[in-house]
Amino acid sequence: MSSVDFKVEIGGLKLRSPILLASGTVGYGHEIAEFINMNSLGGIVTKSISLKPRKGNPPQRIVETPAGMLNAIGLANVGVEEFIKEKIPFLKKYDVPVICNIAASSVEEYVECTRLLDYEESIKAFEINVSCPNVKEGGLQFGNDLKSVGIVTNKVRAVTKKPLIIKLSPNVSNISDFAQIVKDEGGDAVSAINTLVGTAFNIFTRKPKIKNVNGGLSGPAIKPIALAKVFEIKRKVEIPIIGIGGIMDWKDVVEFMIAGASAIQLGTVNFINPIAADQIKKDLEEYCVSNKIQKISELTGSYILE
Amino acid sequence: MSSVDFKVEIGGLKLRSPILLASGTVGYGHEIAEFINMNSLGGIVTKSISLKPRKGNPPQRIVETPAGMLNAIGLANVGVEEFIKEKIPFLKKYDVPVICNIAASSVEEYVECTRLLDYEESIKAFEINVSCPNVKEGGLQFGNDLKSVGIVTNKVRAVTKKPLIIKLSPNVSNISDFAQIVKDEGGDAVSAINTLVGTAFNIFTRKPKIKNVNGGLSGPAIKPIALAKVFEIKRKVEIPIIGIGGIMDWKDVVEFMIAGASAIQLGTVNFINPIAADQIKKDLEEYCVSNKIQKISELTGSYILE
Amino acid sequence: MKIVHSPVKQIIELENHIFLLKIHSPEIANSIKPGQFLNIKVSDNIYPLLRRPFSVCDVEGENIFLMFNIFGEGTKILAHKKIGDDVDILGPLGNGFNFEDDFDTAIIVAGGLGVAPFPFLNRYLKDKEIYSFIGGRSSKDVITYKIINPEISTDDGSLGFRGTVVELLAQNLHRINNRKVKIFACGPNAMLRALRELCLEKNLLCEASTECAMACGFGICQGCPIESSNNPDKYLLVCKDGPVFNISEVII
Amino acid sequence: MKIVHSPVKQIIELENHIFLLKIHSPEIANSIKPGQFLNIKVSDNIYPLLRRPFSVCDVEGENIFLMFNIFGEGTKILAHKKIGDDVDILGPLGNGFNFEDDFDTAIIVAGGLGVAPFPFLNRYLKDKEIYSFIGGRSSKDVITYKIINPEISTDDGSLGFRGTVVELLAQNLHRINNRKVKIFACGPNAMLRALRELCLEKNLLCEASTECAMACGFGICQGCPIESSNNPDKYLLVCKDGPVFNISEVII
Ligand SMILES: Cc1cc2nc3c(=O)[nH]c(=O)nc-3n(C[C@H](O)[C@H](O)[C@H](O)COP(=O)(O)OP(=O)(O)OC[C@H]3O[C@@H](n4cnc5c(N)ncnc54)[C@H](O)[C@@H]3O)c2cc1C
Ligand SMILES: Cc1cc2nc3c(=O)[nH]c(=O)nc-3n(C[C@H](O)[C@H](O)[C@H](O)COP(=O)(O)OP(=O)(O)OC[C@H]3O[C@@H](n4cnc5c(N)ncnc54)[C@H](O)[C@@H]3O)c2cc1C
Ligand SMILES: Cc1cc2nc3c(=O)[nH]c(=O)nc-3n(C[C@H](O)[C@H](O)[C@H](O)COP(=O)(O)O)c2cc1C
Ligand SMILES: Cc1cc2nc3c(=O)[nH]c(=O)nc-3n(C[C@H](O)[C@H](O)[C@H](O)COP(=O)(O)O)c2cc1C
Ligand code: FES
Ligand code: FES
Repeated sequence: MSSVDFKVEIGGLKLRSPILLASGTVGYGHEIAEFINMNSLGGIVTKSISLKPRKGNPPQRIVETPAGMLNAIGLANVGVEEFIKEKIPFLKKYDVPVICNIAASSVEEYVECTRLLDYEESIKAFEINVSCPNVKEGGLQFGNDLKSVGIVTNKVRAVTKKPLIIKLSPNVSNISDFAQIVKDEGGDAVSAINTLVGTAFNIFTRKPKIKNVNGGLSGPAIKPIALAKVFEIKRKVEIPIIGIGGIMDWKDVVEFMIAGASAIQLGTVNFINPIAADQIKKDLEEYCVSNKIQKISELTGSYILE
Repeated sequence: MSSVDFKVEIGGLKLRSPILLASGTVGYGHEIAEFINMNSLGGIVTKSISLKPRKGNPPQRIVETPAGMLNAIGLANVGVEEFIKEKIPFLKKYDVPVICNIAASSVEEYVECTRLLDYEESIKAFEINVSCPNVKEGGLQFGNDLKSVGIVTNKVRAVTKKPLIIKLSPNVSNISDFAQIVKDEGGDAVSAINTLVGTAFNIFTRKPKIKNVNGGLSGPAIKPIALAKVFEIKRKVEIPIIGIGGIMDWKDVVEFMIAGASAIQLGTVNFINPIAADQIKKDLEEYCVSNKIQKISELTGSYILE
Repeated sequence: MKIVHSPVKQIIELENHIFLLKIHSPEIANSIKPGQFLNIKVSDNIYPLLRRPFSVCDVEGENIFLMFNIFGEGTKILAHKKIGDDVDILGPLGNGFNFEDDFDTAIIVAGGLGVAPFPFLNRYLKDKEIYSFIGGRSSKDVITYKIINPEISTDDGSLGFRGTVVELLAQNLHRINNRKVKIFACGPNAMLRALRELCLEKNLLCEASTECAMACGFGICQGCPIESSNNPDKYLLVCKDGPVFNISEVII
Repeated sequence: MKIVHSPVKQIIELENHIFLLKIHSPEIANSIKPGQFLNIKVSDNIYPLLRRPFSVCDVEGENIFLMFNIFGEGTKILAHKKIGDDVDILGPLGNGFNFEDDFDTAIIVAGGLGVAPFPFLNRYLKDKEIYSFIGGRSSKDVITYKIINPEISTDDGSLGFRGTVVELLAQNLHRINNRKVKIFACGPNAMLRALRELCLEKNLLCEASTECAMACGFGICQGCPIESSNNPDKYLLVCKDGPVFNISEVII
């Protein structure tokens, strides 16, 4: 077995590995479990849960772009009630930390969702999605407004003792301001980044390719942007960062950790290569061994500037 | 000869074609002139000129990323004086509208540059770069601050009667707010977008791949983001838009025009396919003929939403 | 559902620039059912980024066949594969056709490349009578590879009946009176919509393979919703709940 | 300077996994000079996005040769080209070596793949005496393809002199006393830096081909600056002002 210590800690959340699966890119884990060993994952972040079930946006919801994709799923999800009844029992079959991602259209809804889910012991932490670009109410408005992010953090903090992670929007000028307010209002960590607002038109019909018009850009295309956001936060705010955006392989993971991430999430890559999480773990182990890295957490923020 | 009317008008600037070459991606035109017919271009936007010559950033200045590249040239340029003495005479050999792009670290410098260049009759318009991510002073601070952009527009407006285009930063939450203030302060048009802030690390040395650490992301990767920005401006503000970002071929041009651009600029593609401007013109002509489009300007903002 | 890397054995170009790719893939050949599909990574790099979904056109021993034309970048790369090249396959995916219902006559209705899944299905319909209605915009769009008893329609009348394939079917319905019929359909959404109307009106049993943009192909991205007739509050997923649906149960 | 699409004629794999690509390109063959380079689009899609710069290793009639090893994605794609495949070439680019100075002895100094431009240069040095100093980290990194009178160094001593190629050169300088010497060099920056010191100290005439990240390759992106010894206020551009420089005129 590997002698590399993969354990990481993110604002009180102790994980056996820095490799998590990103919200909205693995549903509630059913399907991906056919491909990877759930019991060695750092954690799984659920599809965003809202108080009531959401049908989501009409098709077409996705389109490929150069080295990326746009999605406008519209937070389709089963709602808190069914999540508790149907999804949590499934997830309990595995020995995998569940991070529950919550989306809402109002501060009250964020609070209520968290309150209802807080007693579920299989939920090890909350990730608050203040940054989904694909819903008309809430979503981006929240994520791009410093005050709103502060209030959501503060109010949700009041109803849970579990590690509280705020997932930040990249569609802002200074993401570190948002990380700072999360810290000030009692958040334990930030996830960076959610998708960037983008669109695409069909030049023959002249209609948007995505029914919702705008979608969220993810995939390798956004990696340099995500890295710059992680790095900006790392340099300016002392708060643990979960790095997300365009990660395809172990090298990308190392790059995010060097830039400042304590852990990372795999998103779009799951669609293309559903065994990525296991492969990356194996490759990271090899990398650490051959570079004499005993604890993977040493990588975090280990950049060298002249 | 083509029967398609390629003429477009951008806030008083009348051009024979919507195809321009973007600032910083063709220098002052010398080299690209070996590949394309300058006399049929819509216009050439000069490398950003500053009051004094700038040496620019030390190497490494560029790095490839998935479907894109990062650059941190640092506004290396010859300065106003040499520009007037050396570069303008060269450009005068061609029958091509010159749009002079200006960069500066203070409002006064923007004004002074414009004033000095205003009497040059071969300069048909100014494009004010308030959005370069690669210089420490000025640059992004300006571009991401609504008030600064307003002041620059207002003050530069006062010293020139030529069409005034402000080149906007995409690193903001609501780019249309910036377009609105440009309009309010007397600007004639906006260019969207400049590059997005990004970075990359060498995982072996743990150093940033770019000496300046951050660079500006350009190329196909950013196309969906650029389109969303153009579309946002088009829907909210009545001001002509020059679309920029990841354009590689005629289809991308049509897409930007449908989304709201009156003209477009080719950037990164010039490095890869320096004959792109001519090729795209030819392809656009064919497209217009076979789709019975008599005036290319009909395309601008011709999107169809349900 | 697994990922396999299987070598190309043969590339066949039919008339009309339709390609058949023969791939040696025992894992898939042994487990796939007609109407199921595969999600294929056509390159080993990030261009194009996403997998591309394809029906299995036929299975012969340990080999599978894909049928496609050059549509965009993905299919272009696929068409340029060489013998021995690796194909990265995720599958089998989705629910296939149910051919175990009580029927004695199978009617195939396909438009353009919608014929793709039927050579394989036909192998399971050995004891049934099969009629096939195959449409295309023009004669060059009509593909009848391994189609049994094809009746042809073209929009421009350049081959067979002038009109849509659903109109052709409607005209021929009297011929199958008194039989226990099941329709199997695949084609563009416009065709499936018209067919659905007809089936609802005439109360015909019909399963249709639907198509839409997909990212993952196995239920994790929610990128492929289709409206359900039974539950307006929730979309079905084409990749997981389909791609084959009882045509009355979805709104196309 | 033009863009040409030229077919691959032959792919030769030397020992050490070094590839030689023979390309039929009369336009380039007829216009290129030793030390100039080409900027090559290795794929016809956006992956990888940018062109890749390569020296011309040799010219034979209408054919040119490129020498490279598999370094990253671009060279991997290049190595997998098949005979007849198109190569998209932008060139000739930059300034080559000046071999018309007054000298009677040419000294080639190359590290690793830095040997690439010298087979072609050697053709123009017919009337000179040539000594070559070729270095590599280890014996497997030493390439002597079409190198004349090679003396070899390796960092680990696995072949020839143990040490750097510049140290080897320094040791041998006494042999060329009293001759009119010109050094032609190409290799990693660390090597060129050491060589520059030596040349400045011993007052040796030396031209070096430098290397750096490039986007355009012909002067429009400003991506390839190199510090000038003469003018601290302005960078030179490797692609346009170089890649070959008088080693005393640049700070590497
Ligand atoms: C279940 C299923 C089975 C299919 N079976 C076949 C088959 O057997 N033969 C065949 O030729 N084609 C089949 N298709 C369609 C095939 O997937 C597309 O033709 C293919 O994705 C085109 O890829 P491209 O890169 O060449 O085109 P591009 O235009 O470059 O890319 C197509 C992109 O558009 C998206 N897209 C948009 N509309 C659709 C759509 N209607 N279907 C699929 N993708 C779409 C894709 O996700 C992809 O990202 C099937 C599709 C599905 C969903
Ligand atoms: C003038 C010149 C001549 C050259 N001649 C040869 C030659 O004859 N044979 C040979 O094998 N190699 C040569 N090189 C180096 C060659 O260009 C790189 O090996 C090649 O770009 C690697 O591409 P890749 O996609 O395989 O590697 P990747 O690592 O995937 O990509 C390389 C990327 O890094 C950039 N890069 C970073 N550092 C360098 C660097 N030092 N040189 C070039 N690009 C860099 C490139 O721009 C490119 O975008 C030359 C370089 C220059 C500038
Ligand atoms: C199809 C899709 C659906 C997503 N849904 C959610 C979601 O419900 N909640 C959320 O916080 N992020 C969601 N995301 C964002 C991802 O979690 C991740 O932040 C983003 O995709 C960037 O990472 P990537 O480039 O690795 O995909 C979604 C992304 C995709 C592609
Ligand atoms: C190497 C490089 C240098 C650039 N220099 C400038 C500049 O000096 N001034 C400016 O306004 N924009 C500059 N830009 C931005 C481009 O003009 C353009 O806005 C951007 O690259 C997006 O377009 P693209 O994706 O087509 O390249 C530069 C871009 C690149 C790639
Ligand atoms: S394609 Fe991903 S859920 Fe259907
Ligand atoms: S590589 Fe573009 S200027 Fe030298």
